[in-house]
Amino acid sequence: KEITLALPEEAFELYHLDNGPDLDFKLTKQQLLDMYREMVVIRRMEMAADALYKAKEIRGFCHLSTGQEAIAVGIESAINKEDTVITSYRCHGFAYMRGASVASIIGELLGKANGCSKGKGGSMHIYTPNFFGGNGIVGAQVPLGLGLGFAHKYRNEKSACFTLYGDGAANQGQVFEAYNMAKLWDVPVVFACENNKYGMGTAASRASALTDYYKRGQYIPGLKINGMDVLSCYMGSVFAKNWCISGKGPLVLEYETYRYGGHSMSDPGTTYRTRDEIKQMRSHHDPINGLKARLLDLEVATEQEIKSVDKEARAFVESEIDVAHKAEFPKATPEVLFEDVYLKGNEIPMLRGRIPSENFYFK
Amino acid sequence: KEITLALPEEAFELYHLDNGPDLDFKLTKQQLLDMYREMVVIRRMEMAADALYKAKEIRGFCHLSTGQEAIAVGIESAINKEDTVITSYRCHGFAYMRGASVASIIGELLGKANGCSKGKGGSMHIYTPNFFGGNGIVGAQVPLGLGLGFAHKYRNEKSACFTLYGDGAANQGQVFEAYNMAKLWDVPVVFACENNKYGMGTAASRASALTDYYKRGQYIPGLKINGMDVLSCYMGSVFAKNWCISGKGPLVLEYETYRYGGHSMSDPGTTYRTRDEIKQMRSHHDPINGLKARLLDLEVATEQEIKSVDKEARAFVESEIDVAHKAEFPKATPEVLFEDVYLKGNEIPMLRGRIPSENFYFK
Amino acid sequence: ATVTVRDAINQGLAEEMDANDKVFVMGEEVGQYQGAYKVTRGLLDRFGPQRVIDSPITEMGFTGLCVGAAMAGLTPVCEFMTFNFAMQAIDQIVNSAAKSHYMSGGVLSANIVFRGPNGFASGVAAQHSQDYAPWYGSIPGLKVVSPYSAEDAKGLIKAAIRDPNPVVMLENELMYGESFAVGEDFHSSDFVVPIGKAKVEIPGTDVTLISHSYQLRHCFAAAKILKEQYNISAEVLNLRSIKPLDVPAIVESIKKTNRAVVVESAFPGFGLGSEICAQVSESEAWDYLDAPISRVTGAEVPTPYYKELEDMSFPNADVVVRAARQVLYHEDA
Amino acid sequence: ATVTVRDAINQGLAEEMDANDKVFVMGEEVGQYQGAYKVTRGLLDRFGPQRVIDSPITEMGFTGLCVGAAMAGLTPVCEFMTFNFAMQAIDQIVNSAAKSHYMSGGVLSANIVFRGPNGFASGVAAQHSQDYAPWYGSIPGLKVVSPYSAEDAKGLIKAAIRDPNPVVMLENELMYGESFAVGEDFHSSDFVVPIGKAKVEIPGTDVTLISHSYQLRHCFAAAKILKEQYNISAEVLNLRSIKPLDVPAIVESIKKTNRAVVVESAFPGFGLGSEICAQVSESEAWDYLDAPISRVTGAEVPTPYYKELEDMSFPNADVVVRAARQVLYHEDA
Ligand SMILES: Cc1ncc(C[n+]2csc(CCOP(=O)(O)OP(=O)(O)O)c2C)c(N)n1
Ligand SMILES: Cc1ncc(C[n+]2csc(CCOP(=O)(O)OP(=O)(O)O)c2C)c(N)n1
Ligand SMILES: [Mg+2]
Ligand SMILES: [Mg+2]
Repeated sequence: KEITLALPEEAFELYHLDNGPDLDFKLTKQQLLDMYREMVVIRRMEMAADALYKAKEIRGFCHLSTGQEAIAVGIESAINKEDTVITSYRCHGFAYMRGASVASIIGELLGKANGCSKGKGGSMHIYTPNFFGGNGIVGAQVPLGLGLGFAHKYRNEKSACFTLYGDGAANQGQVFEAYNMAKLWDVPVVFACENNKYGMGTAASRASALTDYYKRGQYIPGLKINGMDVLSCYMGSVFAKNWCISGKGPLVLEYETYRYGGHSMSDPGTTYRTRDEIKQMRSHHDPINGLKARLLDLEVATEQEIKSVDKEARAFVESEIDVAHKAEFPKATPEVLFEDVYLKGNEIPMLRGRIPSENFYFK
Repeated sequence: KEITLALPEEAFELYHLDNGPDLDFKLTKQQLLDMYREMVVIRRMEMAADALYKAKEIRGFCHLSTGQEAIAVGIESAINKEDTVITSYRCHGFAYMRGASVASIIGELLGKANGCSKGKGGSMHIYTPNFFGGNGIVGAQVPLGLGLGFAHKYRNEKSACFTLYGDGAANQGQVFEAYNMAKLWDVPVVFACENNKYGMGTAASRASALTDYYKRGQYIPGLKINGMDVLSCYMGSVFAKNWCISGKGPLVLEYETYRYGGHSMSDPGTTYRTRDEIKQMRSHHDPINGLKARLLDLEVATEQEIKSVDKEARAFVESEIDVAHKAEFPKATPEVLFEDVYLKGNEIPMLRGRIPSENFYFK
Repeated sequence: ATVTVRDAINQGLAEEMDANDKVFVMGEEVGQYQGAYKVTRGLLDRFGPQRVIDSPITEMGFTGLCVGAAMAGLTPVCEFMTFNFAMQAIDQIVNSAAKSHYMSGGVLSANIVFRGPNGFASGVAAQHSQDYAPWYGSIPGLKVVSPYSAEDAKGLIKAAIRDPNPVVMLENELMYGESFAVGEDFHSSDFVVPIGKAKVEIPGTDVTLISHSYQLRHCFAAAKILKEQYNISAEVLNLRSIKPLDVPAIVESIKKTNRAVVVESAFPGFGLGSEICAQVSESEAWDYLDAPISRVTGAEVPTPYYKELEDMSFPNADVVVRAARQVLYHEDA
Repeated sequence: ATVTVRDAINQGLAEEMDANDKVFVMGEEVGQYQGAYKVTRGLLDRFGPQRVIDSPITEMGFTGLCVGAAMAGLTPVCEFMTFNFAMQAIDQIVNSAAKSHYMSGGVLSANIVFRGPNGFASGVAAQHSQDYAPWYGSIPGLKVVSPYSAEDAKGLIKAAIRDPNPVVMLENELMYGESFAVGEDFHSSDFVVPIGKAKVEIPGTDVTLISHSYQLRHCFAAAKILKEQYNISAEVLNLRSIKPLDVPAIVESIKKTNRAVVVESAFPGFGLGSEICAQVSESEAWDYLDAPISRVTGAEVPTPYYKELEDMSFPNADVVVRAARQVLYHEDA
């Protein structure tokens, strides 16, 4: 049985578009509960990462998407497995939605052999079929995403690439190079800016002369989406995908969102914004609470049902983390160290170690 | 005595500007004749370079600005020596207008010691005070120009930097990075696109999703200027300089122009456009003929006077080329080869030659 | 019959495009203009604008596009008008293409070729003549080839396209027009030169001249002079690949000749000569060396424009001869 | 009292900004955020937003801006959050900054410093841990320094700012928090460490350990082990500058010890070890070598994330000890 839903006008703002996404649509109860659950899973997973980082089980950089869960969930609900997605280092939620298990994501963070990248990539470099990471160089994923879209077109696939980047990344020149080529050649790529208001410690307005990120394609139509509402994210993403696969070329999206935590685990996240600002967002705009309230409001689900989803999700994440914890670390052998520099069977004869006695030869 | 001049409405197109340049203005006869002469000098100089290249006296790449003379002349007439200018490899005309002698420009092309760069730079690398080249990497001069403008502002100078780039270069990502910073910090930089319709063999519309280059600053106002009319170039440039020094930040200009010759001397320039197109531009839009016609029309000068300017300019260029021809080549010694890698007195102790016996030591 | 290097690459590209419709060519002026140096001549006509794509002048962007397309399973040939311009895109080559297979634990891969002219060209001055062999050669995850002859050129471009790893092919503008005799098998669509194998171009016994691409010409000329004027028998080794370096071939040659000169057009520091010097000192050939390995390099200057200064900045036969005689301890060299 | 490397750089920057109002600092998060690694802490408050400028994340653009401002006579200190990100801007560093003085026959110059952390850092994986010393070290027109201690850091940043040439300063994140005892003169605003001079940190007689920046720690630890466990006296040479390399200091040391180990965190190929190997073979020290120079380098892999694999990818004291014992021909090393 389908539930009739309605989004407010303010869910979207249009740029060079005659019509935006439908405001009225239907979803089943199961679909809605799934969205809810996935957001909770992501939140729980990120919270676990936070704790594991603090326990020094995760090394290096670790960027969490707490607060931004609606975007990954909204997009994935709108696309299918043939579509492609690429993002920056803030990638755990997307990796999960694309099909990576929580165990394999947390495993990667812990450096385990069961990790998505066998422990070689860490938090910033997570991949799964048709999810191309997890990229550490700000902005570099945007032309890569254009290339993924190019491949869809080259193969005449009815698919699109969702290419995510931040408000900070939006100033990188290669983003504009990608816009230009996408428009010139009508590449089915959705340029999807997650505007979480800050690039590290820099507020959007201190880094961008124009903070309407959905307009920055200039000659590419754009759509601003309430990124704190998963249904808006869903309908906006449906619109974007349809736009692309109908041959209209690229579209620029801005998901307006907020990052609850610091930029990465080493940033307390409180020196460049007020605690009050964070509190406001958490209490009034949280995507999980927001969907919950709507479900209750529409009487789609009871408080009890939702609680049990919460509980199940929590238990699920915990058991996945348990799997990750129990997984083996990679073997610290030359065979493992030197594996994957080149493709199997196409290696170069020798890779040098730190000293010649550590040189590794492929047979 | 000042002559009253009027430009047609079509001389300019505005983008996000309330008012454009004045259409009515005055110049003295001398100023007009000077503009005329300078365009003729540049044309003659470029023609000489063409001949010298064909005579194999010029090596490597050589990019001529024949057809585009009005831009260099119009800009220089509008600014003063404290302002700064930077452009790409198509730089001879600008270098001349900024104060480099024809002898030193042609000298550089011939690889002579009297050349602007002592024969070390060649056609693409020509500099003179407050003219910063002459840059061989497409687009790289744009952030450099932003930096020149930044320095004006840093020093509280009432000056601006004119940063020139082509329609092809306009797609480079670093141009957009420069736009953004210029606008964020109100840098007095004029982003001046010379749209000569082609980037090498690629028509503008095959490379740019939006060929209104004056609009590509998006959030920066823009002005399109008839680049084949020196008076439009002059008034447009006056407007741009005033805009910047009045603290309004950057401006994007598009000088619509045409390159008569090939991209460089190795390009016949006829495979990607019709001969008819070139002929049309030459016969109906030539900037030199255009000004001449106007001078005659307004009875500012007689056919005879103009002929004598032509003659003088021609003789001048010839005598300058003579100077260049007679100039010495650099001494092919290690002292000269290794000079200018580092600043005098701040060298590193030794620069390596091709083999150790050629190593050069600074005392 | 002879074949130019230009036509050899062109033929290699066309054959691989014929054989595999995942292969496409992208770069500035590769299509309508037929290539800035005409290497891609005729490909647009033959394979159409879907597969031969003129890009805007946006090196970082179109390189990233090609890498992304490769990750999606296509096989891009990404042309740089020269490798000088690839410096704007080097992050995409190194961080996105070369490192991704490893960072992803083998999940991602990029079957892509980056190609274009590299190093010295005549009269083009400092921004247009850098030799990037050492930079790319240092990156794990990349393979780097550098053809000299028409056979090298065709065989290596085909090998590069077929290799599932990212491969950088460093060509040289001055070689495009050079003609070479080719063997019977050259015109076969299976003609491939294996990546990582050097070729003894001239066998010799007294000194090994090691080089790649354009600089080999000086080695050939030097070998002739050495033979004719000094009765020195020089072995000329064409590296063909920069990464991997064919160290076994270098070692073998040095064990025979006991002396070596490395000739390159890159800046002297951190170059091919340095690397070979170090590799040999770690090999069994070390004990066979009768003199330290000699490096003939570009001079330590941004390339000057004026011909005679430019001449002083790059290797030539005379300098190679001097270097060879120096490692043979000729007093007057 | 001791001073951290972070504070030493900070102090050097502040002093030069005090002394010369042409000096400004630009980079990502250098102002309000006080620097990603807090190196520029307090500078915004002290010198204001005109001179301490937070840039957008546009490496190519802000680097070009800084180079242009330098050409106009200002003295920018251009901070990269790490040198990995400078790869996006390397064209501006090499083609615009390093080559312009030469290309212009001395007309243009750029008194500019490019600085930031370089090389290995913990757990940051392949895109965030490359060591660029060899690349920058190969470019004529650039000077390249790489501090180890607080004295190095303060003295070299000041020297770099005062040097009218473009200078690259390669720092290391793991060193920022390290404290060092400093001399009396350290706090003088005239405290400068000359570019191009290496420093013998520990004198020794049996083997020279040559390194820079963070990797020197392994040399110190190795020297201790070598002394205590093997009675080997190691001399430790802190290069301080990568370009120019202080070859005379290397030669002098080798003439004494007859053996050398170069320790670096870069990929093995075309690295510092290779370059020193070649330079020494061209010097009088060649005849003093009792063993080939040993290279201790990063392993030939994009940096893996997992700690134990990462550990296998970079030098440590044990590996340096092994290398030192190998050049001393200890059979069991
Ligand atoms: C080219 C480059 N420059 C700088 C960095 C360092 N850095 C990592 S994330 C980041 C901020 C990016 O902000 P934004 O794009 O808004 O994404 P968010 O972190 O908010 O998701 C910076 C400066 C980098 N990784 N790559
Ligand atoms: C980064 C870079 N890419 C490519 C080139 C080769 N190239 C030189 S000029 C040019 C065309 C530039 O066209 P445009 O900007 O329109 O300037 P125009 O030549 O028309 O004045 C190209 C592709 C280069 N020099 N630098
Ligand atoms: Mg952000
Ligand atoms: Mg043009």
